[in-house]
Formats: sequence, structure tokens, C-alpha cells
Amino acid sequence: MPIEILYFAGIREAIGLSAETVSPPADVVTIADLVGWLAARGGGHAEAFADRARIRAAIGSDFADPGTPIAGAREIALFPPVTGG
Amino acid sequence: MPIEILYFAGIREAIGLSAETVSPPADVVTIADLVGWLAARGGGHAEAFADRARIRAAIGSDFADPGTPIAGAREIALFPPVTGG
Amino acid sequence: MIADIRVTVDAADIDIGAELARLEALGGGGVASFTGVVRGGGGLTALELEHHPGITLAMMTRIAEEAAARWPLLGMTAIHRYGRLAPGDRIVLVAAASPHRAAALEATAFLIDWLKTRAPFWKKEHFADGSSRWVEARAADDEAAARWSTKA
Amino acid sequence: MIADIRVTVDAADIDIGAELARLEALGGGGVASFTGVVRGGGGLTALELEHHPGITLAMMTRIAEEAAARWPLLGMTAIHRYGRLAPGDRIVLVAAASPHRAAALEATAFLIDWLKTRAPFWKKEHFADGSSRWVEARAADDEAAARWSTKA
Repeated sequence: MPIEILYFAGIREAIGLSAETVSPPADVVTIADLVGWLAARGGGHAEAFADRARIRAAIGSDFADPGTPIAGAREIALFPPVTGG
Repeated sequence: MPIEILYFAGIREAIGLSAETVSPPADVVTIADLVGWLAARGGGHAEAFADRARIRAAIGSDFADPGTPIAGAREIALFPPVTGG
Repeated sequence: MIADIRVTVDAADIDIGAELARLEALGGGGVASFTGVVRGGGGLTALELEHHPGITLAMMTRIAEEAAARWPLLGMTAIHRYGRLAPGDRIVLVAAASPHRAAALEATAFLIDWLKTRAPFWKKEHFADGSSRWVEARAADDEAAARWSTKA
Repeated sequence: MIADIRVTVDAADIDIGAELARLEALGGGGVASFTGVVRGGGGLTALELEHHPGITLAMMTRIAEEAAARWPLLGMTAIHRYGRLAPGDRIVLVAAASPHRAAALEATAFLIDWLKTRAPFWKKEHFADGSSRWVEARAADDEAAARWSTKA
């Protein structure tokens, strides 16, 4: 099933998109797998995800850890650490 | 020298005046003397000052104790304990 | 830091938006405020506030200056109303501007606590049955008053 | 006490007077508030705020409900702006209505502390020389983020 990926802040700028729809292969099981798969595209994606320690994620409206399975997710957000308002 | 006396709250209501000008005799030396001299007039004044423990005073813009001398005062306020805003 | 202090005792209503905008314009990071409203209930129809213009304003100013000495404030506002107020009416506004949000909030708490318990006001409650009564000083306030009355 | 909670993330300016009047009308004794303003200095010309509509609003609502569970509040308002703001512009309003002034002030402090340090926003600073940079998460925020990222 296709997944809508949302990008924020510096990650959005590096990739040049605020959202895209992707259909990852079956061996992309977790958030960490998804980030690795996206980074492998090279270019802006590789740059955006170069420092994995600074990637945060959410599935729908809930924050998600790198190990969280993405099965069934319709919308996944990837972003740098939040800085407060 | 005549002194302007200001009355507030329940004391003002008992006396029926918000201010009056008085010229106390020379043996009225302190705030306590002044209150006693005013109370001796009877009527509303006696009623207003019946409970001396509940009388507070100020000379000009400064709170004053019962023992404070009134010499030189131009304006003295007499009122019940303040209740906050 | 020299705080811009505005202290007023007025019969008119308080324009909260305008008062806070004045403090926002001082360039600090934030403005804290507390607005007090006359509470109804118990058949209360009006609250009448009396003050001693000289003493009340002088003491409010002194306490605001004390707050400005204790916290790094850019400005402080304390406005208290007097006269006859109805339930729901604004009665008091305290506000403080500071680069530090904790300072603004703490200075506001400090000033409203003093105003609500020890400021020189007298309050009379009017009720629906036509009766009225002066609010008695609470024990804590009597003690506060006792402190100055035993200094002699 | 069921608190009337209003949480908004909006590009428009905040009408402080109208927002506080809504809380005053709930019948409590008082309304505390904190208004944050964009600070200038260092050549800053604009602050750009980005948020995740779903997450930001959901988390702000959750924290406001937590405040309402901890303090006896009649109402609470949290409004945060996003988009491009200039120094001096309002950026956030937190306000709480309560019969108890300490509760209103403490709930306001609680919510603004969370909003300023841990709320899901990203900030970009624009400078007079044409440069810009994303504000880095502070150590405390990294630790806060680490807490949720190591729960797995």
C-alpha cells in the first residue's frame, strides 16, 4: 500500500519536497528501514538523512521510534528534533 | 493648626461624613488621643470608634500607630483594617 | 534594567488588550498577566470598593517597585478599580514584561497576592435582598495590620 | 470542574483582549496569561515557524488537558502562531481561568514552559545579511526527544 511521507524543516528543504507518496518493498519493515531505503536514493534524500541520530518520526499523529513497524501506516512524518515554540 | 480628618468605609458611614476639619486642644498629642477626643463627641463618632482595636490610621500617605504624635499633621485618615482588593 | 511602571486606581473599566500591548511593545520576550473578576453567588448583586487615593496609590507603587527590584522586568502594570462593580466585572489587572518568562510570571503572582490580601481597599457587598455588609479583614490581614500597629 | 479548552495553531495574529474576555466570561475569580513576543537583536529580521498540523495540535491539546487535570481550571487557551513573524510580533498566548489565582498562574507557567521547550515546532531565523539558519534543538530538548525515541 502506498504511504504518504511528510518532510519538515531542514529535511524538507534538503529533499525539496514537503510530501511524497512512496511504495517501499516488503523488506522495509521499520521506520529505520524506511529512512535507509529513502536515503539510498542519493541526492537530497541522502543529504537529508545523513545524520540518522537527528531524524525523528511520527506515524499519523503519534511519535514513533526507529524500530516501530510501518505496516498499515498511511502517513509518516520525518523531521529533525523539535525546538519548541 | 486645623487638621483635615478623612474617614473611610464603616467609620465614614457611622459618622456620616467622609471628611471634616478639626482643631483639637493641646493635650491631644497622639493618634490615640485624637481618636479618644473624637469619640467623646458621642453619636456617630462614639459608635465609629467604639472598638479601638479595629481603628487604623494614616498621617498623609503613611500608616501611623496609635502612639504616633500628630503634631504638624495636615491630613489624618481613620479607617477599619484594610481587606485587600 | 529600569522597569517602566504604571500604577492606577480608577473607576473605569480596564482595557486589557491595550494595557498588555503597551507592555509587549517594551521589547521583552513575554508578558504575564492576571485579571481579577468580581465573583457572583450568594445573592451578591454588587461589590463596592473604597480606597484612600494617596495611600492606596503610594503603596501599590511601592510594591510594584519592589517587584521590579526583585525580578528583571522591563515593565509592570497594576490597575485596580474602585466604586460599584457587578459580578463578572473586571476588578484588577496585574501584568509584567520581562525577557524571562519565569520572572514575568513570578512578579505577577507576587503583586496580585499582595493586592488581593494586603492592599488598602475596603469592600462592601450588596445583596439581592437589599442588605449589605462591609467585608471583614481576614486574620492574616489583621496580623499584617498588627505588624505596623505595634511598631511604636 | 470540566475545563473549557481552546487550542489553536494559526498564522493570524492573536487578539489578546478577545481571548482573555472569553475566559473571564467563564465566571471564575481570575484569568492568568502569558504572551510571547518574537525578540529581535543580532540582526534578526524574521522568525519562520513550521509545524506538523496533526501532531502539534494533538500534543498541545493533550498538555492542556493534563494542566486541567492537575489544577482546578474553568478554562484554558493555548494559541501558537506559525509562518513568518517579525521581531515584536506575538508568537504565543497561554491563558487559564480559575476560581483560584495560584491555580491559574501555575497552569499558565506549566503550559508555556512546555510550549517554549518541547512543543513540536521548528524555527528558522532570517538575518539582515540575507542568511538564515534552522534553530538547533537544545540539549534539554534532545534529552526529551531521546526519552520517546528509546521507549522501543
